[in-house]
Amino acid sequence: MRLLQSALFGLFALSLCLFANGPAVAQDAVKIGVLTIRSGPAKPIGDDILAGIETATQMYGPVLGSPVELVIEESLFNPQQAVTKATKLVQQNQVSGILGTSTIETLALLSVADRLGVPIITSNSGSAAITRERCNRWVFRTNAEDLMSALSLQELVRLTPELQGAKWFTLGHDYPWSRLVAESVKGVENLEYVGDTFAPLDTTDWAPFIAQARAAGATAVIMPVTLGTPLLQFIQQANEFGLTNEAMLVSPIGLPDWLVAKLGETSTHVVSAGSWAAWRYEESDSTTRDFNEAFFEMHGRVAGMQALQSASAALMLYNAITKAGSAEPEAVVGALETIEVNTPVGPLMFQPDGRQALVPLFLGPYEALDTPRYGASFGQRATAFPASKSLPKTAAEYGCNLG
Amino acid sequence: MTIAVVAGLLAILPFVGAAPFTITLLTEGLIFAIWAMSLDILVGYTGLVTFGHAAAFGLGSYAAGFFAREVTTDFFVTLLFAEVVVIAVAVTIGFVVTRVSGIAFAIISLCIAQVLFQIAVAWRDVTEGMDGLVGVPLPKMFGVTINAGTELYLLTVVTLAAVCIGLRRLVESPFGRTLQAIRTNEDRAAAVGINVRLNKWLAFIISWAVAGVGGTLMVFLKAGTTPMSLHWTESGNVLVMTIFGGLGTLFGPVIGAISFVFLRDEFTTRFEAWQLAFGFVFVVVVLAFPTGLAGIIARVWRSLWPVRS
Amino acid sequence: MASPLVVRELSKDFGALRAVDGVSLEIQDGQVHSLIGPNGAGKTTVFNCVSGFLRPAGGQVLLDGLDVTGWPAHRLVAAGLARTFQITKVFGDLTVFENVALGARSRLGRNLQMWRDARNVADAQAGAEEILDMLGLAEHAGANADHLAHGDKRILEIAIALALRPRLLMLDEPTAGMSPGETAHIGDLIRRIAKHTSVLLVEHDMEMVLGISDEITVMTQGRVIASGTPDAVSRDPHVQDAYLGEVDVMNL
Amino acid sequence: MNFFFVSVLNGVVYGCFLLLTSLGLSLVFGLGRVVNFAHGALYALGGYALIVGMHGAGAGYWPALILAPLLVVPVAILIERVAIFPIRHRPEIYTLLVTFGISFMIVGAIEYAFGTGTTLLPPPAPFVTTVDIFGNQYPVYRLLAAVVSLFVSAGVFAVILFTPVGLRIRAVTDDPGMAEALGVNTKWLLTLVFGCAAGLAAFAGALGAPIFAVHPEMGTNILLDSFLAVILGGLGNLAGSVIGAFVVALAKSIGGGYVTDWSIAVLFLVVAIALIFRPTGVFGRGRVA
Repeated sequence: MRLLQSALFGLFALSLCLFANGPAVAQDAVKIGVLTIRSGPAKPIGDDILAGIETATQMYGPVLGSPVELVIEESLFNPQQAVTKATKLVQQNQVSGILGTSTIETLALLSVADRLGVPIITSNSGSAAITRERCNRWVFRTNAEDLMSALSLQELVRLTPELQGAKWFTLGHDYPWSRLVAESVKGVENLEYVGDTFAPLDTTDWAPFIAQARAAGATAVIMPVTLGTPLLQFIQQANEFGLTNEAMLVSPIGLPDWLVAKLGETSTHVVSAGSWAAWRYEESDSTTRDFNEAFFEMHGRVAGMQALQSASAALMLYNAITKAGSAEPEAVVGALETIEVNTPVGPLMFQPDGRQALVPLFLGPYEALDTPRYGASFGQRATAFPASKSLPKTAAEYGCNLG
Repeated sequence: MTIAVVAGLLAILPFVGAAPFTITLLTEGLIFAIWAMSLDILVGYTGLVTFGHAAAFGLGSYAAGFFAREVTTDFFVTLLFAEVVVIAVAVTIGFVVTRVSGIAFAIISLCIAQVLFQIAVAWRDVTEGMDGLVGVPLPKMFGVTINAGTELYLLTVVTLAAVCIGLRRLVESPFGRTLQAIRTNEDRAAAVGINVRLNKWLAFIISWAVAGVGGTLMVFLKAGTTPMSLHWTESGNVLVMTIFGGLGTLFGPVIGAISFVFLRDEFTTRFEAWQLAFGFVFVVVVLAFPTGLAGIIARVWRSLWPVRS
Repeated sequence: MASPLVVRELSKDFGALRAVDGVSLEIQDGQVHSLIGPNGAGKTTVFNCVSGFLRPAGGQVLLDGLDVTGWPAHRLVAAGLARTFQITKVFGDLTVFENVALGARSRLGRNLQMWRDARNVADAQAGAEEILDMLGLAEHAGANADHLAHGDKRILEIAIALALRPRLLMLDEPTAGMSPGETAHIGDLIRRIAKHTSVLLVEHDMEMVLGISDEITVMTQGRVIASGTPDAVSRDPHVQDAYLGEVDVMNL
Repeated sequence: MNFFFVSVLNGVVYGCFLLLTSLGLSLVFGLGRVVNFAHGALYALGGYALIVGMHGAGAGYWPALILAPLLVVPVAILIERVAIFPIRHRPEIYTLLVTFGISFMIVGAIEYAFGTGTTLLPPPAPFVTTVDIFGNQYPVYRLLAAVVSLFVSAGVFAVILFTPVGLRIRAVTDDPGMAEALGVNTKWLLTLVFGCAAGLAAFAGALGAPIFAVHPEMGTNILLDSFLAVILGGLGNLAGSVIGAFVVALAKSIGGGYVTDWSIAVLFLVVAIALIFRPTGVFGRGRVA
């Protein structure tokens, strides 16, 4: 038994050595925290977020004459862990800002933002509350929120003849977000709504829910399903059951490009409203093209929606630090309120007296490309939907009072 | 006495140069310690292995968080409210689940925790669904706000010490021995006149009530909670902490919880495949050290001072 | 004064099998009453029905004149019935002393107390010491029950039951796995116990049963076939046919 | 009425599939009192073994499907020998704890070796289509997978009922002490059965890959469903597990069709209530405590 114990201990020590890779710390660097998903089924999203920030960091170069050091932390896609890790970034690593969080992490951080006292810029959070009734002076957002996406849905219907006169059905996960999407679809004028269903969060077999959409005679199925494995499973099974032949699949937000690549041909059954970014925007904006090329050079794949968005958030932060002339948090927040920056998703600035970036949205179907580009064979044909249309009111009118 | 000394030592840590983040992690560890001790009452002393103990902790968090946000942030009133809710639920659930033991108990408790999880997802008016209960303010004591950091840490240390003293008395009382008798053999316990079901029920309620205290502190530390706190994987985590520390020792789970928090923090920062390392450590402990860290410490202690054993 | 135990027409089924079929017996005050029979005769089932570990399908159990049919085990203990198990079931993690003290506290109704130290329940401590002295286990009082020798564990079983100060003590094969010397010791012990407490004994060792019993009930296939003094029972032709003959065969 | 029919059909198909994992879980418990929490992870390993076979070795789907369990069985045997055999004298709840840790290790190892991404596999060529059943389009591959599962499960039953090994398994399940006294080598029998049960799980993982996709945590759901099925049927009771599997699958499918977001909660509640009244399982004789 003693032998077994020492052997197991030895193995354990060995495994520690194998996996350990402590980060080298540069003393005079500007430190930026990246708090995102590093394990589990949603990791590809975290990978894109991280890759986008890395690319933007390299493209921007030194900030205030110092190199930028990214301190990467795992959020475990768990709100409570995210709070601990954000605290670690601030207290132990003394970062000047935090990037990379998604909705549930951002919501959790909102509660402790005043305790943390550094700017947090999220580029992957849908929940409207983050920059509306729950807005906080430390928390900024560069991607469009859910209600903005909902407005873009009307535009998508207007642009897509097949969607006019369709019978709409909402098939989603049991999230508040999904119910909001359902409500906003119902709110579109002259639209026939035939029903909805909300599946438990750990659904892997979508057959019962697909059967419901079918029984309702749906010809347009809007799918507020978690991006990642669940959405892949759902689309695959919808295709398996032949639902894709009867109905158009409408995504209320854009699909990440790694997901499109996995779907391959099946992705052409999907049309998306409210994409936060689209790499094919490069056809009308050279900033996007420059970024795409740099991204491809660094990571060898196409820059997905999360990568473009997180890069934009990083660029906003670096420009604000430069403008403030210091990484002191109060000064950076002040600078963020006023800057305007050309980013891979277009020119960005934050809503006056608010924390939501005035950001365009992208609409359109996924299609096969004539010639593969950046390793991608499928991509969204993107039409830009301007920020002015999606966020027509002021921050105060949306319930955000920073006081 | 030992408890007072240890608590005193813990309490001076922030004033002798411990890093702020060490204090943050330690706060989390000590809150988990309360939770793990409450599980030890159930698993270590009564022999009821549960895969649903997150329900008690998460329910405490939700009740306290909701009350603090909507009614008052006074720590004592909030704690009282949370305890009333947790105990009421524990009385009801406990009455039913303590009819069984062994694997049936483990699975039923898991099922019930999953039902609570679903309620947290679906009862959106109170829980805000999957987005979670956010924006819970800091607690007040006698009208003074307890700030995050050192103050919240000290509150946790004091609470932990109180829970330790209470549970220590409990396990050394006739009732505590009764529970141990039930753990060893339910039939034999019944044959010495112990009402097995009643005692299991009481143990269940006490365990939940203590876990509710931990949940209350946690919702203040994290300023909110989400349905994930009720998920069965969290129940697995607390089981890991308790067994890792050493079942049936009370001080073992405290060590287990603190090491769990620090190890998890290190592992998740350092390794992308942290689950591999984590699972490995757990398997090694269960296989080679059934008495947990507490057992290892006791063994080392005895080998250093052989006379004292 | 009513008999410590009266069993009337007790029956119990396991699925289609009728394990106990209309068994009646009565124990007199201060007697050792043995229940014997070949394997599968239903002795242990009777034992479990009487002590509250099985719910009888029919019949009646009276303890001191009180109808306790179907009561759970812990209530029967409070009513004055204590039992041991065929397979040793002591509380192995607790000390020998604590095993007995549990019983003593249970008799005093102190087992639900949560706020005082178990060692401060003085009556129980004294009671436990007395019983350990009486049964010769005092020298092992501080040891974990798991560390006792098999014979001592069997005696500890009896000690725990005695700590409950029962009106009726039910012993399920107390000499299982013991040497002849130890068996004799247990026999003496039972006689001593019978001075204050009636004993119902299930036992295989015929020599001991015939030596110490005041009355014997013989069962085969779920039924009582004979009942009476050891002399009367051992002369009963039914018993010789059905049971003693078999023992002889087995002894070959 | 058509909708109800499809819901039932979905349930039956999933129930057949669930048999593969439930039977193994039940067998291992019945034989060695091992509560195998790593069963889901072994299922996931089967999915990855299929990918290794197809993408690594360039095999077609069907050969890779046969290969997958063969790759996983040695891993399972190793696990049994190293981690489960040494704790057989301890209370059965320890097997649950150890396998819980092992399941973490397997999922971590998969993430380390293959990454966390999801792999979609189309069904093999002639089956990537739907068939008309009373006016409902239904995927052919699902029906095929259900039939294959049924055949394999019937095979398992045949082995248990009609072969010498099966006789020994039944003997040990009924009374381990007696079987050992009669000379059955229970140690290696458990190793063998543990390996085969893992093989069944791996086969299920590979067979289900074209439906449910392959990713490191794919086993979590199937583990819970199988557990519920086995518990409902009575741990260790094979026939009960069959009924349990179909009850769970139908409850999920019909519940998903009618009470949607509450379906899982209802399922858990039903299992909890059933267990409270019949702690040894609802269907027939089983053992829990």
